[in-house]
This record gives sequence, structure tokens and C-alpha cells, in this order.
Amino acid sequence: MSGDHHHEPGFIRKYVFSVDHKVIGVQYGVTALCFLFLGFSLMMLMRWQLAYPGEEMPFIGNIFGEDAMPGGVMLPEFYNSLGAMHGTIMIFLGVVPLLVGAFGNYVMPLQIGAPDMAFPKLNMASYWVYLLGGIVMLCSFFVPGGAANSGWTSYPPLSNIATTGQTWWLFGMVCLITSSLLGSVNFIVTIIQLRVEGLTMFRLPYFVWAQLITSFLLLLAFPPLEAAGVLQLMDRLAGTSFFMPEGLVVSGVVQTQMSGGGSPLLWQHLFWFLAHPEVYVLILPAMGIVAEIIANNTRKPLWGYRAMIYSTIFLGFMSFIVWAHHMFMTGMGTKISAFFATTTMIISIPSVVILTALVISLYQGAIRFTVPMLFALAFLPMFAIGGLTGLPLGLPASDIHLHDTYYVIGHFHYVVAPGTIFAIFAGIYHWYPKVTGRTLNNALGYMHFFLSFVFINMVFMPMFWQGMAGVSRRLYDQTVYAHGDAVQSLTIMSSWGAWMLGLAQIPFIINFFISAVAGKKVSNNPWDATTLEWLAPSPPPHGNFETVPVVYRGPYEYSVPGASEDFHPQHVTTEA
Amino acid sequence: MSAEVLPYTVKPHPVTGLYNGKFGIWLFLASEVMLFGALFSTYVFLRMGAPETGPTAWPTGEETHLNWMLGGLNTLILILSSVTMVLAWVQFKMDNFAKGRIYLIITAILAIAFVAIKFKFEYAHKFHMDIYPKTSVFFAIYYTMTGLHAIHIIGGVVVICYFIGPGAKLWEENREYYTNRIECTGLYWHFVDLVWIFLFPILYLL
Amino acid sequence: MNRSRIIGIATILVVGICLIAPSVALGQADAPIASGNQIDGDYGYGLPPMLSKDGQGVDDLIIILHWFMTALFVGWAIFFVYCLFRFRSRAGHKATYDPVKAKASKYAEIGVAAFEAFLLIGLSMPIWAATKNDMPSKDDATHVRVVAEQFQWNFHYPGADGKFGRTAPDMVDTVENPLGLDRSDPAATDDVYATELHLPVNKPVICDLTSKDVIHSFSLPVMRVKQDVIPGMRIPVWFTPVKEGRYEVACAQLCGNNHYSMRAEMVIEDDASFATWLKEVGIVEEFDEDELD
Amino acid sequence: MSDAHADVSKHVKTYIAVFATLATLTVITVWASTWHFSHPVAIAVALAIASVKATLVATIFMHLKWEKAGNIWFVIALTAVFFVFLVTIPSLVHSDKPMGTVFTSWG
Amino acid sequence: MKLSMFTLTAVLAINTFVFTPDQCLADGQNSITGKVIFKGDPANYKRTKINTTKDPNCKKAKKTIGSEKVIVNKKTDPMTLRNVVVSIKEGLGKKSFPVSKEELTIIQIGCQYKPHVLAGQAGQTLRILNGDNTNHNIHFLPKVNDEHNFTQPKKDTEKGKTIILKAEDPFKVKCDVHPWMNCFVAIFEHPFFDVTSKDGTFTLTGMPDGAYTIEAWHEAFGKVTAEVEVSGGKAANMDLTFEPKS
Repeated sequence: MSGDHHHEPGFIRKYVFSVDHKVIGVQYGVTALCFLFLGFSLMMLMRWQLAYPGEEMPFIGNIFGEDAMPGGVMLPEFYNSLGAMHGTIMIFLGVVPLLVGAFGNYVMPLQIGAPDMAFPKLNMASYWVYLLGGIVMLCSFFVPGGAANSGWTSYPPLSNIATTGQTWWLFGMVCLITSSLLGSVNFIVTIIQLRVEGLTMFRLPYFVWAQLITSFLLLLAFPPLEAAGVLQLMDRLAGTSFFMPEGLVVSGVVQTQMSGGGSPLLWQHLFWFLAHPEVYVLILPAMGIVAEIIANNTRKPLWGYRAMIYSTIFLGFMSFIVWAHHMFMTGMGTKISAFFATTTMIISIPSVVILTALVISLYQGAIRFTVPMLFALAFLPMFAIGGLTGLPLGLPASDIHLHDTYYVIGHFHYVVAPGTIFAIFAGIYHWYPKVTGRTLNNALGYMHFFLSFVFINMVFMPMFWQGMAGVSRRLYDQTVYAHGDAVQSLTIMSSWGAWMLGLAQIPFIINFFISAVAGKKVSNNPWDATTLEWLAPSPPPHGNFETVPVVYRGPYEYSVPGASEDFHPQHVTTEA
Repeated sequence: MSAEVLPYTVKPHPVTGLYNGKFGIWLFLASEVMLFGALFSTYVFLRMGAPETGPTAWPTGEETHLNWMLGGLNTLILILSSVTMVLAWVQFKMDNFAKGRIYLIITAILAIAFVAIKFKFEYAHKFHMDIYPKTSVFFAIYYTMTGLHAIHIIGGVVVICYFIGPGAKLWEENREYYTNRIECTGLYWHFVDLVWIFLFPILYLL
Repeated sequence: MNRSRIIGIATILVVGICLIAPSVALGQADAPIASGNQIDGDYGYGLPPMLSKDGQGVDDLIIILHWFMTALFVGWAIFFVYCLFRFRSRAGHKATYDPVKAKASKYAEIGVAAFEAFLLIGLSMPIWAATKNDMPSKDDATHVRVVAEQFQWNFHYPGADGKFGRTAPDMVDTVENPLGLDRSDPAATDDVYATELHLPVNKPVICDLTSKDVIHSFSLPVMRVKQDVIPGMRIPVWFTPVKEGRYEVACAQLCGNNHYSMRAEMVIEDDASFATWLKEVGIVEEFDEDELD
Repeated sequence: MSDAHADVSKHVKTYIAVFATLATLTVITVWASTWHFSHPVAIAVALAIASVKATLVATIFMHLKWEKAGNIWFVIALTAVFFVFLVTIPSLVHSDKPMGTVFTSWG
Repeated sequence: MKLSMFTLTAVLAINTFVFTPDQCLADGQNSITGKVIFKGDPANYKRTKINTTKDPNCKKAKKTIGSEKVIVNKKTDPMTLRNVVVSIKEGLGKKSFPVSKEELTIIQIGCQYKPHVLAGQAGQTLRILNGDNTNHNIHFLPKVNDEHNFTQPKKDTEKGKTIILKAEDPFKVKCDVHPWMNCFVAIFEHPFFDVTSKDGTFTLTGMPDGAYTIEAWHEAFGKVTAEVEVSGGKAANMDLTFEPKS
């Protein structure tokens, strides 16, 4: 970190092993979008088997090989691999790296006026460890027995006796967790230490707050899974019995090689200690993006900015003590379940507060229906559905019927797919001009939004009815059950929705690449926004700002009475 | 990115009173607490779940085959290395590079001694007695916890050796920066010591 | 304005595809049915039939919750859509800087919190306590041991003496003795092994759930019963069937490649036929060497 | 780090004293383990001594005694809270379970 | 393509005929023949009906199936045992023998494996077919070979899945979807093995002159061995006897 580097770095230093937060942000973004697309493709394959169980897949059925799809018919082991890897890739390789790695890395230092992240080399290391984890995960598809197929939750003993892919999964997860840890340390230090003069904590854009809380969640929730991953690796490679009780008989073979004495519940506790805060890692930065865009496009300060921040802090804290609501069905008594059901009900309150604040922010605004705004607006009802359907799952009694059914799938997909992923799209449309200096095409953008909005609902809405009917999740073929067969038409509808949703992404993909070279050139502040990132040139140079800005006011000073313009940037000296 | 461009790399932030590295290392230690916390949780969980009797009962005293003398010796070694680490920092702080470096070297030697005792006398002896991680959950958690701890020690040794050797160049360029980094290394090192202080009684004595 | 035209075209496109896609999808709905035995009850898009004496509470809670959720969402959505329309950007319209003094939202939030507290303490907790703590007396209940394995449900009836015989992992034979039942144990002589769950109607049932290998989940949708089967634990569940017929036992937790095939059938019948079945299923049918080739 | 050179050199004696205390406590904890207390008492004693030692390391060696930065205290407090949840709650499954549930092999 | 039970059985019968070791020519003309005699009370080893209600497709394919663990040929005199693998255990030294080019076949039909006990030579191709209208799972539980565990889609009657195995003592292959389904596979380095069937006899042919230890293995009764000496192209006759204790 020493010495002067005033000479121009070479291509590799500048664009590949770069320590510039913007390059790393773009690297994260592009890689994660690729993984997002891959994860989505896996799901589209699964949807064929779900809709038309045991039928030959048209067109592409024969390219997956005899071990996965003999004669074009998907085998259950491949289906389970797809399911497990869809979850893992979407969450750990797609959405989190996009929200934190890409948006956090690119936008957050700009929004606080910092020249870079506090530890640039650590930042670079974080990306490369993430990429390594991603490559390990991808390679696992090609090992004997295929990729991990015990679900993204990897419950032992099943995962302990699973094929080699599971070991790869664990190594991949250890890499990804390490990457997140490095990133979160960096984020917290950057936000606390590197804010420019005048940018007090309560003048920070809500997005930065969301990133701060998220980083704390990553920092404190991920290590237990790393430990659990090490324990499972020990179980798989060194023959220990952390998660295995004695006397198991697998396929008629008595498992005498292991000592026993462990418990499968231990994994579930350690896993969900991570995975519940993880849910908020998925949603908080998304809320941050949405809040930025809503304030910008309603031309009005956010309603209840402080209440939102307090709610976010509370949400972050509470998210650590609700984890066992995923485990109501594991033989839990009344006391622990009462505790966790209560905390679960409590944690819904701050979510309601944030959502209310965002919707009241629309009131008396002047809403511009730009493409990012449409995605941000769609986030609100979608997240509301996702949140509300969490209630029956959080109450132990109604969870008896709905646990591990499609209702759960519908619930959390409403939070992360039309919720978080729409927020990601909103963010891409919003900050694309900052990254490239050009805007995305509007017509393609509108097309992308409307098609995605309709079809994503067509995918997930039927799942609530399927869940009500009692259909278990992760079934290779639900028609073997009478109650599943009765709602098979919903599955087919869902599948068609998914494929159509896939087609709906084509305008976006075209837009994303063409506009980078041929999009309309825009000024530094095309959206007439107030936060600091719009002060920097588009794209920002190395070191971000020509002169270090000073901040004089809060983040969302729009439509200040008596001002000549309807926005009043944070760095402008003059009072309105 | 050069240190000069980023603020508070060396000098503490006027409001928070911290330079970036120190805050960073504390956050890192917080995550380490949770990492070992999960292992302690595992220990408590498995121990509370173990039956009173039978093959999966929790071993105590002689049944553990652990040598408390070696464990105790290692505790003393690690505590001593903590002292030398902090003394090294004191010397750097007082602009006394040569003395500080000697303390660092002592720290590294003590750490290597710790690892040597761990591997050469404890692990080797147990492997010799056919005691492996798969023998019972007690040994599973013993090997995992001490193994992970040993990896932390080795990592610390690598960092300390770096500051004894190639990293010492920084002293010429920026003394305060170097001292700060030694402080951060020290914080990590004391944390590793602190973990051992808990590992020793729960594994060897209880 | 150009933008409105784009929105118009997009809407037409969306509506068009929306109309086509579901009709294509629903047109193919008559997929082959794998299930062979006739399963009783009407299954459709709503909750499955409820055939347990104690399950009504779960249903009530789910229904109340959904009304509550619908009310909240519709109210919220009306305000949302109103805002979108009323405060759209247009010539002559400006945003107001000062925040609206909204008391309503605070009351709504408090209301939501209070109702959630009622749902939790008033409805959920009593039901949960009953499902977990009010085990019926073993004397007047049918007692069944359920042993789950990849990928089959094994049912173990204690027979006339009401005692389960000893089972041991090393006596397991996947074909003839999946339970590992030690027939030399006096308590085991009258034990019955079955792969179908037969139960007498209107009599409480206690199922002791255990697993031989991985985590399974014992799910009886029509009884509103679900309980994970954790290896290393024996967890009882109880319910009282009230209607005769043939129903399904499902596995609700991913338990391996063929998790989907882990299905069993549950037959609820009157006491007499249950007794007959219990006798008959115990009798081993025998075959000569050349039969069944 | 606001302490000046003089302050730092004063600490040296403290460090040595702390080392002596830690070494003594190590001996005591080993010695105490030979007293054959009943099990809960033995655990309590050993953990109490370990906590005292850990506190000494944290306050003196890790300079928490002289630490003024609120952020560090905040992080420590937060971590401590979650640490307690993480270590205690999973083990509660051994005591709170549905009626009739037992931990046993399936056979 | 529709394969009836009959044609499948016919194919099987031809297969077993083709695979008799006398087709695998080795450097001798000697042969060993004999019976595997069962001395015990067949009443203790009755075949029982297996409940297949779990998968309605199995019931459709074959109404009742019985266990195949112990099948005593009661009509022969003396009573003989079916499904016994008879092979040369010792006496061949380090000689190696050409591997038969013929394929071994296991067919899953009526939710049972046909044959129930299969013997083959190391390096021979084993083809696994599925004649049922339901998915099967094939789970190998060997000690030497790889633990194959895969699913086979329904009606996979032509291509199937092929596996080449190493020599190993008889090991179990089972279906996890239908836990009652199992069969045993024995793989040898040499071609001198046979599996007894309805008449309880076996024939090993083509071994060079020498003294051999013959081993018979049965899934319920384990192993018995006997010594035999052959020379000059003559057929040696020997019987092996299983005498279960109870």
C-alpha cells in the first residue's frame, strides 16, 4: 500500500486485477448477472420437468448427457442438482454479489464522497475469492454424480451421504463466505471512516444505511455457516459424526464406520443462524435502491427518513433472533417456538414501517414514470405480497399445513424475485448512465418492465394455491399425489410464465449491451438527483471526484419551496 | 491505490478516533468471534445432547486421553507470546526498531513452539493411539477446534514473519504506519490467545 | 407524447401474450396421472379436505390470516394506485416539500401489530400447545411406530399386547424385515409390519416418528399433520381421523433423489375392518418355488 | 491511539504483571480441576477463571482499558449479544421439545 | 416400442444360455459339474408375498411378487438351492483369461430384478434395462467397485445404462424407490462360474488341469467350499451342500 503510483497502470492492472472500487463493482456486476442468468436457466429446465413430468424435453433435451437426461428425460438426481444449484447460485452468486458487490461497491463510495474503499486490495481479493467460489460451484456440475443435490439448505445426514458434488459445494461456500466477510469489513470501515466533511450519519442516503446494516449482517451471520461448512467437510472427509446420530441404516447398510453422537438439528441451527439474516441481506439493499429511486422520481423527500433508518437498524438486529422459525417442524416444543414466533411477529413491524414510509412518500409527489421508477414501484406491492404471506408461515400453527409446501416457495420468491430482482433492475436502469455515460433505451426498458411484471406474477402467484392444496416443495413429480395432481394445471401455468419471463429478458440483454456503445450520451446528472454520486463525472475517473466535495444538507432535498430548480444537491453551498 | 490518497490510513479519524486498519481488524475479530462462537455452540450442543452412559457418552478426565500438562504448557507459551507481542509494539512505539524486532522474533518462535507441541506431541501421539477425528464426537470437536485454532496461529506466524522480514521496509518509509500494522497484528494475536484460554479448560480439564 | 405510445404498445403486447399463454398452458392440463389406487376426497385449488377432529383450528387460522392479508393488501393497494394516478408528473403539478402529517399510517401500524399479537397469542399458541403437549392417553389410542427410510414409510403396529418388539439396526433386511424386528423378543411375536397406514376411525392415533437414515417429514395433508422425522429422535404426533376412506401420506422434506416417490397410503376404516386388516396383514402369504416367475 | 511515548513505557510493568496473573490463573485452573468438584461447579469454576483471563487479555493486551473509540465498543457489544444467542439457543432443543419426544436411535 | 413380459423373459432365457461359461473358451477342456444340495427344512424358508402398494405401477405390472431370498427346489431329489453362485476360488494361480465380449443384462420388470443373482467376469459390460412403467433407482452397494446410485427412467428397454465392473465378491444391488427390490452381482477375474437355477445344478467348463477349491455362495447361507481335481478333459462331478443350522 506504499509508494507512489502516479504512472498509468497497464491494462491488466487497470481492468482485471484492479483495485479501483468502480472496476471491481463492474466486475462483480457482470459476473453476478451472468450467474443470475445461469441460475434462471436452471430453473427454466426444472420447470419443464415440473410441468410435463417424465416427458422428453424438446429441442435441448439431449445436450445434457446420459447421466442427467437419458433420452431427453430429466432424472431426479439432475432435478435435485438443478434445484440445489438454482438456490445457491441465485442467492450466493447472483443476488448478494449484485446488491452488495456491484451496487454497494460502485455506488456507496461515490455517495459518501470517498475516493475509493478503505481497503482497495482487500476489495480486489474479495472479488477474486468470490469468482473462485463461483468457478468451484460451476465445476461441481461436471464431477461424478453431478452438482450438490441436497437442496440449497444442505440438510445432513442427506448431504453427508451425498455425492462428491456436495464437497465442492462446501468448498465453494467457504470461498463465498470468505469473500463476503472481506467485503463487509471493507464496507463498514469505508462508511464509518471515509465520509466527506459534512456528511453526518443522518445525511447519508438511505442506500448507504442499508449497505451498512447489511454489512453487519454479513459480518456476524456468515461465520457460523463457515464453521458449519467446516464441520460438514469434516463429516464428509474425515468421517466425523457432527451431524450423524448413531445406528443409521442407509439403503439397508448399517453405518458402522461412524461413531454417532451428533445431531442433524445442529446443522439446521447453524445454517439458519446465517440464512435468516441472509434474507435481510437480500432485501435491505434492495429497499435502499428503491428508496433512492422513489425519492428521485417523486421529486420529494422520503417520508419518515429517520423512522426508516431506525426500522432498518431494528430489522438488522432482530434478524439474528428469528432463525428458528424455519425449524418449527423439527420437533420443537412450545417455549422455543413461542419465542421465535414472537420475534418473527415483531420483525414484521419494521418491515411494515419501511413499506408504509415508501408508499406515503408517493403522496403529494410528482411521480415520473421512468423505467427505474416503474421497477421500483412494482417492488412495493410485490414485496408487500411476499411480506404478508410470511405471516402464515411465521405462526407455528398455520405453518403446520404450509411448511415445506409451494406456499413457502411463493412467499420467498415474491420477496426476492419480483422484490429484490426488480430492485436490481431498477438500480441498473438508474445508475447505468453513471457507469457508462450513456442511458439505456427507454422503449426496450418499458417493454422489459411490463412483460417481466406480468410474467413474474404468472410464475409465482399460482404457487400460493398449490401450497394451500398441500403440495410439498422439491417434488420431482407432484402428480404422484392426488392432491398434487389436482393442481397440476397451476404448475403448467407457472412453467409457461417462467419461460415467457425468460423471453421477456431479451429486450434487457439487448439493451444492456447495445446501449453501452450506442446509447444516448448524457450529462453527469441525468435524473436531476441530489446525492453525491451524480456530482462525479460519468463515468467517474480514478479517484472519483475532481475536488473533494463538502456536504451541506440531507440526501433528498427535492422541491424545496422557493428554489429555482426542483432539486437541491447535497454538495451545493447556496441555501435555497 | 496509494496510502496517501485514502484518508485515515495512518492517522486516526478525528471523530471516531480510529485509523482504518484498527477498525477493520476489530470488525474482523468480531466475525472470528462468531466463527469460534459457532464451534463453541457445537461443543455445548453436542455435550448437552450426549447420553450419560454408552459409547457416545461425553468423556471426562482420563477418558479424554488429553495431556493437560502439554495443554497447560501451551497455554503458558501462548500467554508469553502475547506479552512479547505487546512489548514489541511498545518498542516500535518508542522508536526502538531493533528491540521491537527481537520481541517479534521471540513471539514467532513461541508460536512455532506452540504449533510444534500441538502437532508433534499431541496430534502425533493420538494418531499413534488410533485416535482420529472420527473416533467420537469429542475428538471430532477437539480436532476441529484445535485444528482451526492452529491454522489461526500459523496464519499469525506468517504475518509476524512478514513484518520481521520483507514488511520491515515499511518502517523506513512510514514508522507510524508500520507501528499501526504491528498493533493490528497484535490485536489478532491476542485474540488467538484469548480463544485458547477458553479452549484449554473446555477440552483438557472439563 | 412518445412515452405514452410506448406504454400503449407494451400494454397491448402484454395483454395479448397474457391471454395466449395461460390458455396454451391450461389446454395441456390433462397430464397423465401416475396414481393408481383411488384416493378419496375432493382435491382442488383450495385447502384439501379436513378429516381430523383437531385440525379445524389450523384451517381457521389460515383463513382468518388470508382475509386479514387481503384486507391489508387491498387497502394498501388502493392508496398506492390512487397516489400513482393523482400525483403523476404532469404540466402544472409540483411535488410538495413538506411531509404529509399522516396519523393514519401510525394507527394502521399499531392496528396491524395488535392484530398480529392476537393471532399469535390468541390463536396460534393454543393450537400449537395442543398439538405438542396434549397427547391423548395411550390406552385408548391407536399406537403406531413410523419408521421412515429412503424412500419408504414403514409402519409398525404393536399387536394385541400393545408392546412394540425390539428392533435393531443390524437385523435390518431390506426385503423381509425393513424394521429390523427381532422376532425372538416375546413382545415382537404379534407385531405387525405394513407399508400402508391403516387406522380405525374416530379413535385418537399416536404415531411415533423415527428415521433410519436422513431427515424426512411425515405429512398428512388431510389431517393437517406435519412433522419432520429427525434421525436420532423419536417424535410423536397425534390426531383423530373422522372420515373413512383412502388417503395419502407424503414426505415433505427433501430426502434424496427419489423424494417424490416417498408416498404411502393411509386407510381410515371402521373398527371391525381395521381389526380384520390387522389380522390379515400379519399373515404371511407363501409361494411355491416356481410360482410368480 | 492517543497514548504518548511515556504512557506506553509505563504500561510495560502492567503487561508483565498481567502475564504473571495469567500464568498463576492457568496453574489455578489446572489445580482446581483436580479437586473433583461436582460437574456443574467444576464447569462454573473453570469458565469463571477463563473469563477472568480473557478479560485481562482483552482489557490490557488489546488495550480496551484505554480504548475510547465508541465504534469498537459498539461492535464488541453487538458481537457479544449475538454470541450469547448463538451459543445458548441451539442447545435449548435438548430441553424444550414436544411431549413424548426423546433423543434416541431409531432401533 | 412395447415389450411384453413374455419377450423379456425370452430374451433373458437366451441371455443366460449364451452366458454359460463354456462359451468363454479357455485353455483347457476340463469341466466340473454338480448340484448345490440343500439339507434343511424348507418350511423355515418360505417365500413370502411382498406388499407393493407403494407404487401402483408395480401392481399394474405384476399383481403379486414373492421374496427371492431363499428358493429351495423342493421337487428335485435331493432338494437343491436356487440362486447359488458357484465358482473356482483357488487353484488358477496367476493365469489370466480373455474377457467375454457378451453383455450381462439386468432387467427390472414387474418391480423385480431379473435375474436375482448375476455372475460375470471383470471387464464384461453390464447393461441395466427397465421394462416397467415407473422410474427405478439402481443402488450398488459394493466394497471394491464404485457405489453407483442412479435413477433409470421408465420403459428404458433398449439402451439402458451400461457399467463395467471390477472383480468383487457378491454384493447387493437395490432399488431405493422400491425397497423390496434387490439382486446380487458377483464378478470374477476368470470365466469359471455359474449360477444355479431350477434344477440346482452348475457346470464350470474349460479350466486347465489342476486342483481347485470350488466355492458356493448363497445370499442367506453364506459360503461353502469343496476341493476338486480335474485333468485330461474329463468331467469331474461334485456336489456342494448347504446345511443351515436352524
